[in-house]
Amino acid sequence: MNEIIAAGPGLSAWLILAGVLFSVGVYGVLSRRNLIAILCSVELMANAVNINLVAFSRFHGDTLGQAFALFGIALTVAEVGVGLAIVMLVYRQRQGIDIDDLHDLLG
Amino acid sequence: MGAWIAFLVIATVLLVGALMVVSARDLVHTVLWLALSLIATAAAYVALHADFLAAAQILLYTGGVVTLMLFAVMLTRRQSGAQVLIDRANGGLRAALLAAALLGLLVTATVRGTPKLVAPTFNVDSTQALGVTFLTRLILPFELLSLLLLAAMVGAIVLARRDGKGVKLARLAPRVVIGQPHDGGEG
Amino acid sequence: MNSFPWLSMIVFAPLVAAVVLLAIPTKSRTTTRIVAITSTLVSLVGSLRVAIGYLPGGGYQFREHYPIIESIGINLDLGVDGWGISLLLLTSIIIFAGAFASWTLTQRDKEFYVLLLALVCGVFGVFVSLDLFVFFLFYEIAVLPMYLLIGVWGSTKKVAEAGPFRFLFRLLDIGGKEYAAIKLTLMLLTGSAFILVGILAMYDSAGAHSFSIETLGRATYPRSLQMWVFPALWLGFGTLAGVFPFHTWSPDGHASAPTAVSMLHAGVLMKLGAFGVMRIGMVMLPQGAASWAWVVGCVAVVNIVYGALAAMRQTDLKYIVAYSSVSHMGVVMLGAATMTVEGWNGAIYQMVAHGLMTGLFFALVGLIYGQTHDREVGNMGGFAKSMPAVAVFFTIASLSSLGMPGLAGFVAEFQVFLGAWNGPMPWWALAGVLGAWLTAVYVLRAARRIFWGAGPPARFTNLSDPVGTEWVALVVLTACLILFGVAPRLILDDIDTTTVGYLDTISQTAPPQASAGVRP
Amino acid sequence: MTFTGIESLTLPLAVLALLLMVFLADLLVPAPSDGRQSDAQRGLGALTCVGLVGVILLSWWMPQGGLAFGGAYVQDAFATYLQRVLLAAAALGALGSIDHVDRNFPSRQGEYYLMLLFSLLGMVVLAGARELVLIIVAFELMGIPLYVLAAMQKRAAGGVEGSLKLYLTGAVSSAVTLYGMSFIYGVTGTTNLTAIAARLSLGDDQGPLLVLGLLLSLAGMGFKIGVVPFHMWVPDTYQGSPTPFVAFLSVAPKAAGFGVLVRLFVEGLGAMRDTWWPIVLVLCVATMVVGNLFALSQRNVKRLLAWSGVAHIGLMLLAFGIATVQGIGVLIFYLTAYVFTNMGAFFIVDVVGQDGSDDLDAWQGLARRSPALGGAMLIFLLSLGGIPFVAGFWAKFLLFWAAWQAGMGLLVLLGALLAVLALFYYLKVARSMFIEGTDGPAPRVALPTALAITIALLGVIGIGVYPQPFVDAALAAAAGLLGG
Amino acid sequence: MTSTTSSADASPPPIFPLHADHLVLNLALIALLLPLACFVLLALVWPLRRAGRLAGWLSATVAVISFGASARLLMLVVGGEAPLTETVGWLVRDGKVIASMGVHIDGISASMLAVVTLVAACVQVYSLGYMAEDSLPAQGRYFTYHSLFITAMGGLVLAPNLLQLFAGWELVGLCSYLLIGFYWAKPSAGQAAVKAFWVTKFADMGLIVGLLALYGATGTFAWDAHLVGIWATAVPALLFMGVMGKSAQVPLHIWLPDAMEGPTPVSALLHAATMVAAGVYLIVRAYPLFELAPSLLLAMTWIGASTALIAAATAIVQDDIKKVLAYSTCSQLGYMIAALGSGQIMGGYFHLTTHAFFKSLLFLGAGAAIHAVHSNDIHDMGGLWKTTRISALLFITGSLALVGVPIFAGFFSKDLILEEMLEAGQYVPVAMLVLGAGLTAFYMTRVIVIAYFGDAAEGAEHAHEAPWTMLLPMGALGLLAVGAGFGGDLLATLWGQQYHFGMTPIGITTSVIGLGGIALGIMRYGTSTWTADLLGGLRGFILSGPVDRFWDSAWRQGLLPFAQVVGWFDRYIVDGLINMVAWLFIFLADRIKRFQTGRAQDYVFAVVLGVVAFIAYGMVGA
Repeated sequence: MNEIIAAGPGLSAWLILAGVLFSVGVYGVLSRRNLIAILCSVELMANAVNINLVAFSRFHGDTLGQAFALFGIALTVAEVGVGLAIVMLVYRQRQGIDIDDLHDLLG
Repeated sequence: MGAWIAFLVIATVLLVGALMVVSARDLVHTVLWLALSLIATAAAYVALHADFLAAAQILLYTGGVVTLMLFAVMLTRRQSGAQVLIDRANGGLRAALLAAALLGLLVTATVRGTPKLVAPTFNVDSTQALGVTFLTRLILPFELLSLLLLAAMVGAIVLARRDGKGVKLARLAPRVVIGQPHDGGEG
Repeated sequence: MNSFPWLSMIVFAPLVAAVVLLAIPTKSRTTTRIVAITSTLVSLVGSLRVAIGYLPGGGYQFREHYPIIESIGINLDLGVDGWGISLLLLTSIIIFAGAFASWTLTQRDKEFYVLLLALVCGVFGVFVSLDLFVFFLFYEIAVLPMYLLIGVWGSTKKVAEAGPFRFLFRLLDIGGKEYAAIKLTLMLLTGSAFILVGILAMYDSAGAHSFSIETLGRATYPRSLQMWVFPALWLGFGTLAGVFPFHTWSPDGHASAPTAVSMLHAGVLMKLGAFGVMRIGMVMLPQGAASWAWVVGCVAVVNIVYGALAAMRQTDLKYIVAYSSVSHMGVVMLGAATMTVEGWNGAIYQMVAHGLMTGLFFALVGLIYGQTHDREVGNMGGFAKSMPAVAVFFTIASLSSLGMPGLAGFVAEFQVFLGAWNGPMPWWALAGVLGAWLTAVYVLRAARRIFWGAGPPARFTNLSDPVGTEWVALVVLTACLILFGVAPRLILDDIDTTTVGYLDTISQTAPPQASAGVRP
Repeated sequence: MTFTGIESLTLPLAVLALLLMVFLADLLVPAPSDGRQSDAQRGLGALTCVGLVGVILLSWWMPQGGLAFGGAYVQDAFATYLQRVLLAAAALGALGSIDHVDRNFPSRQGEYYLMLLFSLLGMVVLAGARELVLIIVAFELMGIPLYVLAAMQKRAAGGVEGSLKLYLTGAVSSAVTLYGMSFIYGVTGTTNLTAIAARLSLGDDQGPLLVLGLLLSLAGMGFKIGVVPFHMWVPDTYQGSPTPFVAFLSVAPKAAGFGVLVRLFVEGLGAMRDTWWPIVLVLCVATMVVGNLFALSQRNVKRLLAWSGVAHIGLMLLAFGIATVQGIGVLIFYLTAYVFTNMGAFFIVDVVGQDGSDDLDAWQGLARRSPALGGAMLIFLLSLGGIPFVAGFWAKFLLFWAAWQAGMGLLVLLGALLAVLALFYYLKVARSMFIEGTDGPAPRVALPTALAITIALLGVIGIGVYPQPFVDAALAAAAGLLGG
Repeated sequence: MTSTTSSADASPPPIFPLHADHLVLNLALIALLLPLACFVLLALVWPLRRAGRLAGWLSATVAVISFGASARLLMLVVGGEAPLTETVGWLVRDGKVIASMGVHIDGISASMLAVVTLVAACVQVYSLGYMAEDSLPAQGRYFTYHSLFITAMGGLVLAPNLLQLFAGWELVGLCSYLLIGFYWAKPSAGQAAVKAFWVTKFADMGLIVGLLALYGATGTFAWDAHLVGIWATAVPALLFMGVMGKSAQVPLHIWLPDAMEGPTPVSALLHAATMVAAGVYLIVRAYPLFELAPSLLLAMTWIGASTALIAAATAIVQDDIKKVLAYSTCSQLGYMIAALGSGQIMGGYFHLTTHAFFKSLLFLGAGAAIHAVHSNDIHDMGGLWKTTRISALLFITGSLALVGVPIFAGFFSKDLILEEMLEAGQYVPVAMLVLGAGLTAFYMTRVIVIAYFGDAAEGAEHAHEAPWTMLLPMGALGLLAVGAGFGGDLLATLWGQQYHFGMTPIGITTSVIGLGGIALGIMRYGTSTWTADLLGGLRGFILSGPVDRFWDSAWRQGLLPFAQVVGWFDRYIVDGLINMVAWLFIFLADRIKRFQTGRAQDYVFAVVLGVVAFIAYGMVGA
């Protein structure tokens, strides 16, 4: 126990943190009704992934993971940008961004 | 010891922020809680010796994404208002169970399988090394990334741009017929 | 080897005609028919040429070889033996007659001929393919156009709602032409799924990286493989051959189909199934066949008797003929199941005989229906007065179907019975004979109710004998029925040589116990 | 680390050049003020199409087999084959879109083709990507324009809804993919597929985290190609989006997605096939069954084709899962056939749907109103159903052939039986066209669309009648991948 | 692939061996093929056929020529010409001929051919007059069928093996069907035609199986094959089943009375003289097979005797003159079968010959009567003696021959049968046959008394004597009915047997009983005062038709309902199950649609669910 404490948070601690964050994000995506809130939850998931990458990078002692995470950040930004544009489109069409209102296509 | 404290603080802030993101009733609060989470993440990057990344996180995310989100909230709150419903009927429980299952599995996998890696003690100049990585082996994805951002930008503009007349369609009936010819009149 | 690609000519002449029909912008009925009939005539002449030019002694002749995907052993490999010749002749005769039988079609005739010719190409292809894959390919081509042919040009028949599944009738529109069309297509293609599996199993097991029937035929397959591949092929091909209980597409399909399609389908297509069971299933998987022969035979017996009894119950003229096909295809399968020379000769001969006979039947039914717009036998009577020639032809077809000596049906059935008597289970022959009697009961009953009795009911005015081109189908088919009934050795010698060749191969490869049914 | 091998990037660069040309052209062409499109703008589609044809031709003159940027990208035979398929799909898609864009959103001509090319660029890179980071970036480059394209018809309620569904599942899936890749990187310490393969071949214990990474990546990729249970966006998005785009969406991302799957799971994680194979098997069965069952009751032709597409993915997944030379060869051959078949079918859907309805009722009597369209659609349907002498037949047959030799007998039987089920709903369309309905005026077919349909038709029939060169090329490409 | 290539030399040359100098063969072929040519000509050249009269004359001429050829052939054979067989291969198996077609000429076939062609020629000439009132196309059709019949019967008679005999057998059955149904517009004719076909075909199942068994046991269809074991009994027994149908033995005789729906000359030719005798001919021909089965022979004796008695008893109560004759035919065929069963081939065959003459004469006579009054009912004919004396005389001649009054043909053959059977110790059957002879005398007397001497019926007063075309053949047959009995020696020569005629006790007894029957008949029907109905009870029972009722209920309550059940089962159960499968898919497809809810979050849920499932699998597996 002491060793663990002395060694500082190990890789698995960071991974678990990322895992929890990812799960929370998933929960958000599945349970929120507002599209923007859902996008926020997606952000959480993306962050969890980045923490994962950086943690691995740290423990491998290389920068590859960091670079990967940087790509991840950029990708998420791009995604969110387009996502918000779609949300705006939805809003303009329906004067609302409640995801439950969008189920015209089904079956 | 100090590392643990830092970790726990960061983790606590991060998770509390995250939980608030998925549960806050006010949309603006949601976005702000997200900002907090993102900043906590940046702190985590620092703790993991990824300084450049932390900076990028603050700049890109907190500066860019959160702002965008706030704009979006402002633009769309006319009808929906600040208060938003969180749970769909039964959806919340279902989502919680599934997320819990996911979490359990992820933790199990992590606990069982995390490789025995020890963080090197020497302090690399991570920013410089990062730059080298970017411009050598990752140059191709890097170039492609620029194109991706361009594409996303163009795409977002295409979608968000209001077309000339700005006719608002009433909410169409379910099973609406797609591709009405009168749509061609716009632009 | 041979200078002129006769087989290609036979197979692809209809396809070329179909393409030509698509290409020419004519709306002229006559032009359409001339193109179609010319192509069938070309095939007919080609078939005759091949039949005459086939040298005694057996083996595949008129070989042709074109690569398709050589790297995995798929080639367009053509050739005929005695069996192929017989069925080639049958097909070309039927389609020649069928093209004439559709002469009076008025609605969307060009499309009709295009589909019909595409279908015929497939049928020819199956009979001359020496590549198992191409065999399968043509097989599928032959099955599919049927959907539209029945769906577009077919007729609908109200079926009384009854039985434990009565709730299905309205749901599935049972009795409708679309129902019949889709049922036929799906059932047959379900069968072909099993065929595909069987073919792949054989290809893989032979390990020769070739689909050539000869190459695969030389391979010996492990008994365990044969034990399940043979039933798969039997089920697959058997569905098309109308094997009980997968025959139910046949009555509805044949009853709904337009004349030429019924002729071709009952006359030729069902033979594809039986031909497949024999040529692929039995010849190539002799151990499996010998082990399962008793099942094949017993089911065939069920087919014969059951089909005949069901036919007896029908009141719709087309259903009677359709069920008679189920019964008669049972005779073919019975002959196949015997694994004797007589049985196999008889089975192939029965394919020809039944093809001609049922083709004639459907041509006649088409003529009758074309004038009465009613197929209910109970509403008819005394038609011999206004259509004596039809009555005569119908009687001849009936006689052939009940096995009257002098007509092709007898030659075939008698040989099958001989084979059955000498086969693994002699009692099969008894059932076969009983079936022939039941056939006499229902066909003559039908003939009496349609043609005999006091003059036609008042609502059927203006009935008349065939006119003009309508005669061609009737005369050609009847002539062939009599010709093959009187002089069976016109084709029997070639069939026999081929059969003996196959059975020799089987008895060499199969252990003696497995080939118990084969007479030394 | 060298910069050598830039010449290996000829094809992506050519696409980029074309993209920039279109971009510039769009910028330079004066926007019409009166709301009508100018002829010059209308020419953008033609430019795209012609340019893509040029790129395809270029693919026969460019250097082959080279590595670029330390092995991040490889221009091997597999990549080239796949890229040709992708380029063909894009060229066909552009051609088929010209009329639709003109009719429905003439003011967004430039953007439409630009997005198409962006997506294509991502796909083209994907085909040769051997680096996780490159893969994920290219994946997104492929994906993001698709969200935009799906919503291109902004006024149509369905378009936006479809786009949103695509976007949401897509965003979650990319997060999942990225998460998975983070584990792969974390366990192996590298992102280069060749290096990963080398590391795995040492025989180290792979550990649960690598398995986790692998499975998460598989799930994320599964979204793009529409594998059950990640498929649910497919019918909705197809129904809502502009039809010619759907034609493209229904084939090109699938081809690229399968390309990545092959790179990642066969080239990179081939040593772990025992781990992912059972899952792929289950997915394959589930996808085939679900796709076919859901398609059975559809009355909207676009949805019907969408579900049938899901079913086809199930079959392709089988080919992928076999992971033999035959399997991979058949996979890319299948994709080739599928491109022509599915795109052709969707173009006709577009023509018929221009009256406003994709319902089966709108198809009644098509064969009589326009025999050519009816006949062409019939052939596409038959190809989808796997009926002889059209491309789809060979695809399906060769797939079963390969699967059988890999010992997947029962799956072959299942696939063959489901193909029969599939025929039921394909024939439903045929029934509407040929059996029902009456005469009437033929639907208007614009020249570019007609051309696109004709090309697709020629492709379907051409491959059907003479498949040998395609099959041989596909098998050779696969052999190069697995042998080398 | 094929190893057997030597098929060519094993088979005979394919062209029929017509030798210009081979008179026997050529005569047989003329007798056989000339009618065939006539048939083909009439069948194909419809103007000729529809011309009617011309077709009739042509056909009749051909029949006469055919008879001429047969007669000459018979003379040659009597003159000691050796038996001859010429065949051509018909069916092959493994390159060898297993069944051939051709002609086999020996005493039996030559004599039978002569009988057949003679009666056929007579009947055809007769028909020229009898059918004159029918429409011309109908006449053409009639003679076309007749030509076919001669060919078929000739093929049967000259068959070199049982298979060809069977082929001819079926073809004559076909002619019978066509000719019974000649008046197809009449519903009863149609029913009678199909009934005849069904019943005989039913019996033929035995015949076919017999052939199969014969082939299975010996590999040939030869009638002189040597059978052992169970097949020695089974094969002839199966063949005999066919005989029972064709030769109308109880209980398969039911079709014959109905067959009288056909024109009377048809009844004379097919259903009295020749076709129905084919069964007897088959047994005679295949006697080498039958004699190996003593138990079968015994059964044949009893069946024949029973038929003779029952049919004769039934004939008593018939009012239709043709039905009387039909039952009489059954009865007489019973005599023949009984004789053959007792091993008396000669006797049976002799009776066949004489019966052919006198029974066809009787039918033609009946035909003349019917022709005169346009009714079959004997009560409508009363007093025909006055108007149609020649034909009445001829009818009475035939009756006497049938009854077996000495000097007349029937006497000799019947006497021979009874005598030989008695010698063989078949006492009970002989008693039955003798009783049958008495009944025969009674019912023939009844017919004659009522039809020719009874109270003049209305139609009979204006009746005309038949034309010469009808009387001439009747006369010829009348001569034979009187004189054929003396041909026993000739027949015996052909048979290679000795035949002595002598008045024996049984002959005398029979004659006496016959005369008694005549007397009884005259008493019963000649005087109107005697009204006591001796046979009242029997009459009711016979007219109720117990055998017919049995078959009728087997048809109506057995086969037809069973077919109904099978058809129903197929439509609603077998097909229902298959439809059910289709419905299951449709139902399932409809139900699962609800899982595609249209809600994006559900889609994401599915994605995550998939992910969770993946990981769960990975964790379990790893």
